Amino acid sequence: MYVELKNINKLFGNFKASDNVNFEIEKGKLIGLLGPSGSGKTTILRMIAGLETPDSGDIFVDGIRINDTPPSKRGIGFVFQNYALFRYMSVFDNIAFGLQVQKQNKNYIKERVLELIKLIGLEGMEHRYPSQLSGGQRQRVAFARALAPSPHLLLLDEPFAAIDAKVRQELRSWLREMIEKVGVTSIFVTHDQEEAIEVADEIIITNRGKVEQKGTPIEIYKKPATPFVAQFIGQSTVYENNEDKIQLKGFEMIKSNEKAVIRPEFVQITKLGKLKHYMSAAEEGIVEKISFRGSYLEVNVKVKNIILTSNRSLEDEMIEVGEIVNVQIYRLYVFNENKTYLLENSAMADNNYIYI
Amino acid sequence: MYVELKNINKLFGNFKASDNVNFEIEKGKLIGLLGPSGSGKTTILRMIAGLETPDSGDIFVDGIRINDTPPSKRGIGFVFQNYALFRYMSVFDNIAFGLQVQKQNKNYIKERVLELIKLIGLEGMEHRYPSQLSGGQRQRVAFARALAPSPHLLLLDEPFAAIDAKVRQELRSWLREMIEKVGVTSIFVTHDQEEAIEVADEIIITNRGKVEQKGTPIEIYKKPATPFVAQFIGQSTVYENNEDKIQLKGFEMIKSNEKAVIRPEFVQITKLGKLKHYMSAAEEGIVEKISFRGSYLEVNVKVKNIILTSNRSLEDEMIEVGEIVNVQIYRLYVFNENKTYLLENSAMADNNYIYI
Amino acid sequence: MKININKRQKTMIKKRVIPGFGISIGITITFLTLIVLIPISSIAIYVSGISLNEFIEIITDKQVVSGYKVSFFCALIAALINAIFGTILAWVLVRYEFIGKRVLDGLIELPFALPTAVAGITLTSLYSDKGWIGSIFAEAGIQIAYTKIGIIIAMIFIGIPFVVRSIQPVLEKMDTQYEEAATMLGANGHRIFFKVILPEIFPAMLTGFGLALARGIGEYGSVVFIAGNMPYKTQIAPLLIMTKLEQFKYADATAIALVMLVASFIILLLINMIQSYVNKITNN
Amino acid sequence: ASSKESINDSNTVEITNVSYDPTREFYESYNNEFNTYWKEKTGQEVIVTQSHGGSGKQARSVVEGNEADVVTLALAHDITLIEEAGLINEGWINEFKENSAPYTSTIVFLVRKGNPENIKDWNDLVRDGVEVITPNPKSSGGARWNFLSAWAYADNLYNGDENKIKQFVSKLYKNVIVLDSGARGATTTFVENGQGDVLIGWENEAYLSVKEHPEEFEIISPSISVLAEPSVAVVDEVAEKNNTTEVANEYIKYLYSDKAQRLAGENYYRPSNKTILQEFENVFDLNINMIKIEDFGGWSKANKDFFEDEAIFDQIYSQ
Amino acid sequence: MKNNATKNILISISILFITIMLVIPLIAVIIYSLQDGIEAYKIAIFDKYTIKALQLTLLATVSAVVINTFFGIFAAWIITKFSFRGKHFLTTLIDIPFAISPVIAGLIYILVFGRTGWAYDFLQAYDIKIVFAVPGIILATIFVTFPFVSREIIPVLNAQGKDEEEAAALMGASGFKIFTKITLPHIKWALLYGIILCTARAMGEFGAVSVLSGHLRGKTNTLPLHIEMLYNEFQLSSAFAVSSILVIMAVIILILRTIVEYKGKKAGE
Ligand SMILES: Nc1ncnc2c1ncn2[C@@H]1O[C@H](COP(=O)(O)OP(=O)(O)OP(=O)(O)O)[C@@H](O)[C@H]1O
Ligand SMILES: Nc1ncnc2c1ncn2[C@@H]1O[C@H](COP(=O)(O)OP(=O)(O)OP(=O)(O)O)[C@@H](O)[C@H]1O
Ligand SMILES: [Mg+2]
Ligand SMILES: [Mg+2]
Repeated sequence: MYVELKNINKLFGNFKASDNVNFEIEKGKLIGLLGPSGSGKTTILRMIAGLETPDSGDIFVDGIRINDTPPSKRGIGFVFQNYALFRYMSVFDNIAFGLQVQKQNKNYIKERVLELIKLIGLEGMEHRYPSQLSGGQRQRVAFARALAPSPHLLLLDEPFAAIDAKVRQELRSWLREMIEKVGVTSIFVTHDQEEAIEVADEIIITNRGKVEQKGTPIEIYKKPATPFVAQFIGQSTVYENNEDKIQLKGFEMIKSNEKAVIRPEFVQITKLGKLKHYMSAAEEGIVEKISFRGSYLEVNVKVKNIILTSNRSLEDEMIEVGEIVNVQIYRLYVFNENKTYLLENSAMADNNYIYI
Repeated sequence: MYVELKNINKLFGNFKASDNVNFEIEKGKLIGLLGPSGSGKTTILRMIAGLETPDSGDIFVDGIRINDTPPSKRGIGFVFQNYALFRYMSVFDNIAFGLQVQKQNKNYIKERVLELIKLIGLEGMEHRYPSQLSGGQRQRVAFARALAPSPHLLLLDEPFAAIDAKVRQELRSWLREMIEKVGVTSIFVTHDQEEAIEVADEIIITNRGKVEQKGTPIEIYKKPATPFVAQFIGQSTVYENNEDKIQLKGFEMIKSNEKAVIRPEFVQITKLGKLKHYMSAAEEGIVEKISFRGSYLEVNVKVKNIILTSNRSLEDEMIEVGEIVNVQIYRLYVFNENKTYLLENSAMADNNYIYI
Repeated sequence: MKININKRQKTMIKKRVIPGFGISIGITITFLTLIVLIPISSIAIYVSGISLNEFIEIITDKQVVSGYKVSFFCALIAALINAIFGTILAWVLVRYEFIGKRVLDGLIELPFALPTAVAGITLTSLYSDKGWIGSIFAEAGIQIAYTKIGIIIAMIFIGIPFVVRSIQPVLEKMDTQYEEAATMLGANGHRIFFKVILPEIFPAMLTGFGLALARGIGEYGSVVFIAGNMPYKTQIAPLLIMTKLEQFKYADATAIALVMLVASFIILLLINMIQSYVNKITNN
Repeated sequence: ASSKESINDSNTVEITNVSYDPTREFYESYNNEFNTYWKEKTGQEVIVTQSHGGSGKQARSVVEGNEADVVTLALAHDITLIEEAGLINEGWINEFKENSAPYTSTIVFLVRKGNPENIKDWNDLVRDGVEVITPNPKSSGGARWNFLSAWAYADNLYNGDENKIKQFVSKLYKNVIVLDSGARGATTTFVENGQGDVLIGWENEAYLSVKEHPEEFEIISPSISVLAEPSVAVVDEVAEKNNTTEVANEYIKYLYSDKAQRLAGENYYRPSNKTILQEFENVFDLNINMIKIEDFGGWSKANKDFFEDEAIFDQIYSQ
Repeated sequence: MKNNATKNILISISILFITIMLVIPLIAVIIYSLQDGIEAYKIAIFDKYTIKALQLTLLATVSAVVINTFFGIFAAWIITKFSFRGKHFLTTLIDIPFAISPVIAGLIYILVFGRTGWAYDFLQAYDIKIVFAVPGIILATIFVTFPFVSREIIPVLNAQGKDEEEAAALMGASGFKIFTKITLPHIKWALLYGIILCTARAMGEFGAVSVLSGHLRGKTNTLPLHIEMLYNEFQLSSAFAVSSILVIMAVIILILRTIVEYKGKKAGE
């Protein structure tokens, strides 16, 4: 393992910002640290960089314990949330700074900086100052600056937080490509699940200073390990099976102290009577609302007093608000305080329990 | 028409921030002003509010020309981008401010404010200061404050810009519901097309100080009136039909000075050979990249050197990178400098030209 | 235990990422100690030489108390006037464009540069009932020089830069959106100022007010000429210190000085406390 | 101190004369005189560094470490304070002639031209409506003389009835409209800022004002005034340390020379040499009845009786 | 329209206030200084002792500015770039000289270094003179202008945050390099402004210096003290003539300040 955190704890006053954090990262991977605000993501990143000191626990990079290595000797690149570009230096000088500190040969510095400027696509802008760049361009410079001294590990704290929605989209793919090209092991922090899912090879989900789950985006999406993850990831309807027991067809075995999470893609809406298979498993529902969501429609449908959400392609046959439709629920996540499992619709298949 | 702007022009120095702006808004509608940064959205809003004065042109609200009415007398509510909540007043005092200005009866003020606090779901927080609220809560307070004096018209400048991705989603639906409940005519500014599409009844698209198009989200999405709108709305592949003429099956009539915009939902990917209809219209393509996008997959497929993007449900049969697939393109937008039209695949239907 | 502390210190030092902590704190504390702390502590040393009873007797002497009263009262009025005019000045300098604005702006620090004695002599000659300005007021039966009004004038003179320069940057940075928001809610200029702008600049006003007040209380050079120095009427506390020194009563002088020092300190401290309270409201 | 290195250089010698405020012109001329004299006598150049300020303040600075070789101050009391600090040997007052006071001065009234209030003597100052300017005796050494002169006048008038004397003085100070902290401030208040009808002040300062504004002011000599003896002394400890005892002594001794005495007269100080004083007969009013500090039991007693905290002067104001 | 009325009223109030409080005294100084004619003015200004006093004032000012700048930079660095216990206390301590009467400021040095002070014997032993000599004047001047530079740069550094410094430190830059390359450009104008204020205040300092100068003419008399002496010697117009030197210097400095501020604002954009 390239980066290893072992039993890391960190208190700020009485507040546990990191609570027995453990994880490992493979070389060359791009890792997303995802979690709600205040969950300790930045703290983890800053401890790896050496900007904070853990109260206990060990941090290994490439097999070497680096707890006592001063931050400037760790060979780690750091991209700050607000870039922290040197305002009074040109793009060139910003990127060259780390190399100049290393007292590199002048020609080499020039070559390397121009190469990086080319890489980030800012040729011809090397004499501009950060204030003369757009948000996205600044982000790129910050990235190049961190890469210049060829770090073994690149840490990025909310790299896209300060950027416009439209540009953010572009930058995500750009960053992903860049990191692949350079091949540097990277960890980036975000509180935007969409971002983490799109960009990262693997996601580490943090909550209240703890690591909740680590896995590829699809793993995390399809097999949430904890109730927190099940709710945090994906856009879901949470359905509580309480006193006024509402039984959904095929899910009669959900116990009364359990909650269920139903994702939009678990729900299929069909025009009434047009269903071909598993008619027995289908509920009837009434369409409450149809919202246009750019390239698809989001349909809210009420089934036995539960409002379910499903997505519908623009190419599918039109339905209208108030229409009665067939609703099939393929599966759902069930959880109580400490475990989560996926439950398949028993009316649609036979083997229905899959423990994760 | 409730709000009317007629031939509005506004210069900042030499810069045309508003260039002959004309539009009308029906009573009770929620309008989104959408456009790239610097396109003059805020300027329009501020002129309606009276915070800027147009160089020429007239603004009517409810049939009355308000150009010369001072802002404080226009009866317009304004929600600022950064909320501009009064930092030294509690939530209660912030919301009560506009009523106190009107010298309303104390009991009435109290009643009205508490009613609004309830409406925005912040019961029990009336004594907090803005700094003790989260971004989303501040947004709600700003909203309630603007609503308190019962304005005829509500203007919101990028109401969600400063809010976390996750919270933003929630707030969008919340705002939409609130405005529906209160029934106040509203205009909000955004540069995020997704936001405009989701929230607004009608969208006005601005570019370089001009109004490009006005219409419902679906109208704008389905029938872009100008090349700018076609490119700005939706996530599209732009395909330029230049010298090395690449002819897509069924779109041979595109002229060489025209560009084509292909939306992901115009593209259907099917496992090779599994296609049932219109086999003749299908191209073959090679899957370049599959990205997980939360509840669906985004597939990039290369057809005759053009990279097309299509979305694929998680429930569909899996495909892999490198796989050769059938690609059907239902339709596309064609545009040159001054007109846009939708072109249906001629191999799939007979009537193929639809001029808008 | 000892080892523990050492270890802790070690990690504390290591924790600092930005270099230069050691040398900076060293230099700061050395200079502070040499230039400020040691000399100031000598006051305490001197005062400790007298008994508590004597100390109380000195500082509650009728003349001394009246000196405090005159100094505090006049400084308070002057600081209040400065707070008002300083705010107007800062407002005008930040928000309006007019001819001569730069000159006006440039003049604000003049009282810093003019030796206090020169200022005192000049002000006295201007405001005495034979002076350019004083004669105008004299006709209305108002005497300025040699009265408390004169003292206040001198204190306004020396205090004005503190207020203007505290408020100006805050106003410059203040987002005009607050005003616009209030306008949109129908508020008039008056209400906007008192309800919205004033709270925003209040901490800065307070800082300027406090500094002007502290400076006014301690001011000697420019005030002593224009004050009539009549015991119980226009005799300021710093003059009493000088008088005591004249009589070689160091202990008395330092005792009076100590009270003034503590008073100034309390003013600064109060202001700091109010400010940190205000900061709590605004910065969570 | 390094600045005194020149002592070893036998060609120049440097001394510091800490004096009080309005003696600058006198000592400027005198230092030239003395330099010529000393050069003739020893071949050495004397450089005199002058310091001027309020007399009491100057005395204090010497006590606090201001290294004066000689002090030439307004009151004997100020020098006594230096003596008490151990810098000047006891008995300094008899070291030189005339109580170590080479020139004297007295207290007079300065009134506006034509004497509109018709002020002739002390009893005119207690009249209602007469506005008096005098400095505060607590902060100004000279102002103590003003107080004591008035006291002496009343003492004479009421034959020592202390209550009546007090009332008289009290009345006088009620007429004081500005109580400046120093003599110079009072003069400015009266002369430049036009306050008051009469200024009680030093004779030499009054002459300076009249010299500057001959059209505006007149000097009135009261019937009773004081014989102020500005005193001079060698600061023994400092002089010894600086090796300047000889020149310092000579510096003071030479103040009694005819030349120096005349110089004093020209600067409106009364020469202590009676013969030379007569030469200035048309300048100074020689008929004033002058009382001396000894009449009040010396400075220590006078200070204690009148100017200490809670003493008579404070009582006047706390009534 | 109503707005314009308010604007005009406020501008008028400001101009009136400044005129009465600042401009007229300034003009008065100049007029008084010339009332004996230009010749007398020249004589007063080119007097040997005036020039010496000017030299001493400049020496004290330059020393105070150098020391306070040096101190101010380190103090601002420590206060804005690090968190440590007692930071607030330290900040208040630095501000103390603002709140102390100049008379007391002078007195405290007498109490330490004077003949009756506790450090006197030590100083005598090494033959060091502090009070009633040039070092004391310099010390007092430093004291009264102590917080000027740090107070100007601390807010700027606070607003700037420490991200840039952290970024540079992560790359291994030395403290000196971080300061000169990254911090200094940020505080350049504020620093200059602080220096100018400090200069103005140091030049005009009277109270504290007066207490421990001893008024030795040509040795420990600064310009303000020289003015006082001239005044006390009934040389009113000379006193004002010499004051006018300070006034002119102040005006030059204030013009510089305005230029600096203007440039600073431009650079900040
Ligand atoms: N220097 C500090 N002193 C005290 N508390 C701190 C400090 N730094 C962080 N914390 C606290 O530790 C917790 C975790 O902070 P951290 O910055 O790691 O969260 P985060 O996950 O990065 O949040 P965000 O998404 O808001 O950036 C927060 O509650 C924060 O208030
Ligand atoms: N007060 C002003 N002075 C000069 N130019 C201005 C002013 N206000 C706006 N502009 C310019 O007018 C143009 C339109 O500005 P406006 O704020 O309306 O754009 P916007 O569409 O709201 O952009 P954004 O999405 O960035 O908020 C911009 O180019 C802007 O620079
Ligand atoms: Mg963070
Ligand atoms: Mg805008």
